[in-house]
Amino acid sequence: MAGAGPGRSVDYALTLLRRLPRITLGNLKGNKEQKKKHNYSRGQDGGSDRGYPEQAKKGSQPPLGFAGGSNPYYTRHPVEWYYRGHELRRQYPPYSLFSLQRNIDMGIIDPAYPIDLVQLCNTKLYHIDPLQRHFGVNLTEEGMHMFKAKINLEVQWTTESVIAAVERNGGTITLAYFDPACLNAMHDTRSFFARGVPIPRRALPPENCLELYSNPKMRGYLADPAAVSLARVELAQKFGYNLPDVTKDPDYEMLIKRKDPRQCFYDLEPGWVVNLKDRTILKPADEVIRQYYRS
Amino acid sequence: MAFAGWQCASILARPLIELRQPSPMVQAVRWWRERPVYTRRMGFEINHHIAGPLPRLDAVTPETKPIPQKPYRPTNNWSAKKATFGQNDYIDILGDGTLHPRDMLHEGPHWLRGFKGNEFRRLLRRRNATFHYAPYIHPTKWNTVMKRLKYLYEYHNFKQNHKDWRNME
Amino acid sequence: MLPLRLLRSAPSHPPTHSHSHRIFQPSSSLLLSFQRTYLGRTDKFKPPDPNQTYTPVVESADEFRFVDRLLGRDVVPKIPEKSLKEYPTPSGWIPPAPVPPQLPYFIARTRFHNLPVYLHVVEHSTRKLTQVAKVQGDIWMLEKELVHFLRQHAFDGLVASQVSEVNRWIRIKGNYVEQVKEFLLAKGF
Amino acid sequence: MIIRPVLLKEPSPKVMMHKTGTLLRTVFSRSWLAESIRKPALLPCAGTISRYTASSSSNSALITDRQLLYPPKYNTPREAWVETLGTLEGRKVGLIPLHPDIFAEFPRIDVIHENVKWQKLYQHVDYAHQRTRAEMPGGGRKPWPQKKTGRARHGSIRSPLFKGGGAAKGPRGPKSFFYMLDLQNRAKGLKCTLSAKFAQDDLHIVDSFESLSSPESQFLEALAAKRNWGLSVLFVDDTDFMAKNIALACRGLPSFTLMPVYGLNCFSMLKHETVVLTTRAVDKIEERLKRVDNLLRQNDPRHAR
Repeated sequence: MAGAGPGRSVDYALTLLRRLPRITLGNLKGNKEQKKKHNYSRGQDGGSDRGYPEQAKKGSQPPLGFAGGSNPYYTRHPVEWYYRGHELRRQYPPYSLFSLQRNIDMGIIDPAYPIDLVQLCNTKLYHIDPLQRHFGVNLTEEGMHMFKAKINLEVQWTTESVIAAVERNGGTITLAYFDPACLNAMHDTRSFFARGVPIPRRALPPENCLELYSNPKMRGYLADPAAVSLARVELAQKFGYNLPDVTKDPDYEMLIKRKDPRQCFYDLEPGWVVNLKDRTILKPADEVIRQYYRS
Repeated sequence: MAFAGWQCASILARPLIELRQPSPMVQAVRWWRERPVYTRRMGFEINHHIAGPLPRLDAVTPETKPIPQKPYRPTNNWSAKKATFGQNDYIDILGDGTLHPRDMLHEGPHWLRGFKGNEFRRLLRRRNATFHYAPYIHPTKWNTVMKRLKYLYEYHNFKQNHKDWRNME
Repeated sequence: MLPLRLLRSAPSHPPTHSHSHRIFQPSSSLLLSFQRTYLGRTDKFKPPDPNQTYTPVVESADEFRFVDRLLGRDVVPKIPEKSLKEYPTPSGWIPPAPVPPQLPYFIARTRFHNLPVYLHVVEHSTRKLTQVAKVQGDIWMLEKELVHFLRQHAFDGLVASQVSEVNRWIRIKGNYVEQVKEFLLAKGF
Repeated sequence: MIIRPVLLKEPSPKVMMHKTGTLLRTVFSRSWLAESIRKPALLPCAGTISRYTASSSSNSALITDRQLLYPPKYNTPREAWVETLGTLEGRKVGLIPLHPDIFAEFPRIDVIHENVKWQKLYQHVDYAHQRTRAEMPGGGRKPWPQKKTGRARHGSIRSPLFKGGGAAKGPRGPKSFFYMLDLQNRAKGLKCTLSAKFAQDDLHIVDSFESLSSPESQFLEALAAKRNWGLSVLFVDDTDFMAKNIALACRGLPSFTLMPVYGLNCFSMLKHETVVLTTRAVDKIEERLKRVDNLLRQNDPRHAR
């Protein structure tokens, strides 16, 4: 491999370096930096603007965003409130079924366990920021025709077609609400556990989305399970696929696993404190504290 | 045929033999005859010293005291600080992943660590970081900071050449 | 058993945890906070009586295995055996040949196991460039073969290419991402 | 002006940069083609359990093979002798493969320069400070009347025109020069520096520092002189608990520095003429640098600012 042949530029350069003086702090040199195109003229009153393009004239251009005239900009055009109150509304950054399937194919997401927002954020290819009023994931329909994974999925926003694409393969899906305190814990679990604070108790959804999260058609987590079973059959008939029987599935236990409405992590209860250093969990024994975290 | 103008000329792909040609760095030595020395400025005598540095005086008297100079002290380039300069700058890559060079900054006041900005931004950061104690323990300095902030705010925002675009529609 | 620092509080609102000492509350008066901090009134800030504030906890190591599953990983994991055997996978991924092809050049996959073929759209989308990165070995031979292959897809059979031997990439004028991927997959990369 | 002929026995070669800064060119007066690098052939990789295999045929264990954590698919690993610090001359106790992505990276001098520049700047603070006219005491009074004095008109004795006046556009410290070079560039800087050092024979690998037989500084100095290690040596081990002998020997030698792997950096490698790694340090460096290549998220938003 040593020695320089055609196309072996790395070997060539290293061979070359072997015969060159030692690289030290003294003879180290970087790339030539690009020169400034215009040297501003000097002299009285800053010289003249002659020889400069119009844009480069000093001080003769208004600042960026300047709108002249006596009529203020905000009264000049009629208002159309398409996005009124957007800063107060809940945001759901999208994630596609294609990305989900690709990450399952690549082993980044393990379909053998329930998939929720924690697992999506742990891929580090999907981010939410609770401080920007992100309330979870919006699972979109892109790639639903090739979606083949059988999973137990929990998302915060989705459409009927996505639900059909997941259930067609024998999987289950839930629409669940998480309040910002829980999302703060879920989107970056490592730094949350490192803080040593108790796992928060999940709040119930606010009024304006209570209906959605108790809707069996949208697989809301507060809906009646019997109604959800019925809705699954209805959706299969509507989209025209055979609904696999989950009860006969070997992964039945995994597929029907759900969180408590007050729980934000699978298998961990609110109120527990994770001790990352000693690899233990501290559970409150005080009755008052337990009463508070009880579902 | 590929578009020839796009292809980089590869210096590295050339055969080695090309590099054996005579080096442009070696100065070709040219010889020429020295010009004859003509006598110039006939009759003019130079009265001042032209032959290099001034001659040293033999004895040091109070009148001829030499200019005081600091004793030459060479810097120690291998002091413990200089020998290990740059240590731990790559600790986020080579360490166990818990530390970052950003967390290990120790130089400068605390409001400047991990921050770079112009004077206005530096002062803003200083104000926001020290407002709860600086007015009480450094009142004069605090006043200077606030005064400078006000001046810079006006300088950046209102010192414009309005006359060309004031009436722009 | 470790004492968990929990404060007693009414169950109607969440109890405050995790600090045994009193914290300075943000004060509306700057002067007051200054006096608290600097005028030597530290004797009033004694730690509260632990018997009053610490609550008992039960420590257990069994459930920590659930935490491990939540912590995630830093490095890209290995490809599952299933994806290597049954391909193309549902998402259309094809693995490289198990044995690298015997060619004077080689294209390494990216860390997410994709082919390093990219489309650069520059100058207000008036120029499109296809870039093949991570080329090892004889980059000039690859460029020659690639240009020869792409000529059938090019208008007039003209393919303009650019090679950076140091940065190990080849750029081709025009959008040939799919064709280049097809070429590389056929070679076994 | 007379140009005197200067006869150099061997013209000193110079590093020249191409316009792009990435291509290296050299200028030599004599052919160096004949002296090609002679590297021993790679020994066949037997099925190994530990990362190192010692052949048991000879009485002294010879390190012959080393398992790479991320075996390269196309490039052949580079090879390096493993030395020992027992005697002045030393002897070769093994031959190990090194990962080509780390020890045979293209030696981008500009990337190394970027890294060194960053190291010098990112924690530099300039304290230079001059007061403006507003911050000087006094100067509120008009020094003399506007007219009829025959003197130039002035409004303040602290004007920048005055001796003892405030400074106009002086340095306004403390000023920070902090910035972060991105992770990939810094990892690449380490790789390029290691590759350049290895290519120039300034990187040596020893079995361990415990093999140093004497705590005397003179012994270590003589050892470095005997092996042409130069005047300054950087010893790198995987831990920060160094062997007793080498710690004592380096204590009296200011230019012989001990460093753990997590302290390794481009600046120190270039400041010292020679870098000496233990085999464990090589393992750790390779593991950490390949880890950066395979990180799920290379640009961590927590560290980007």
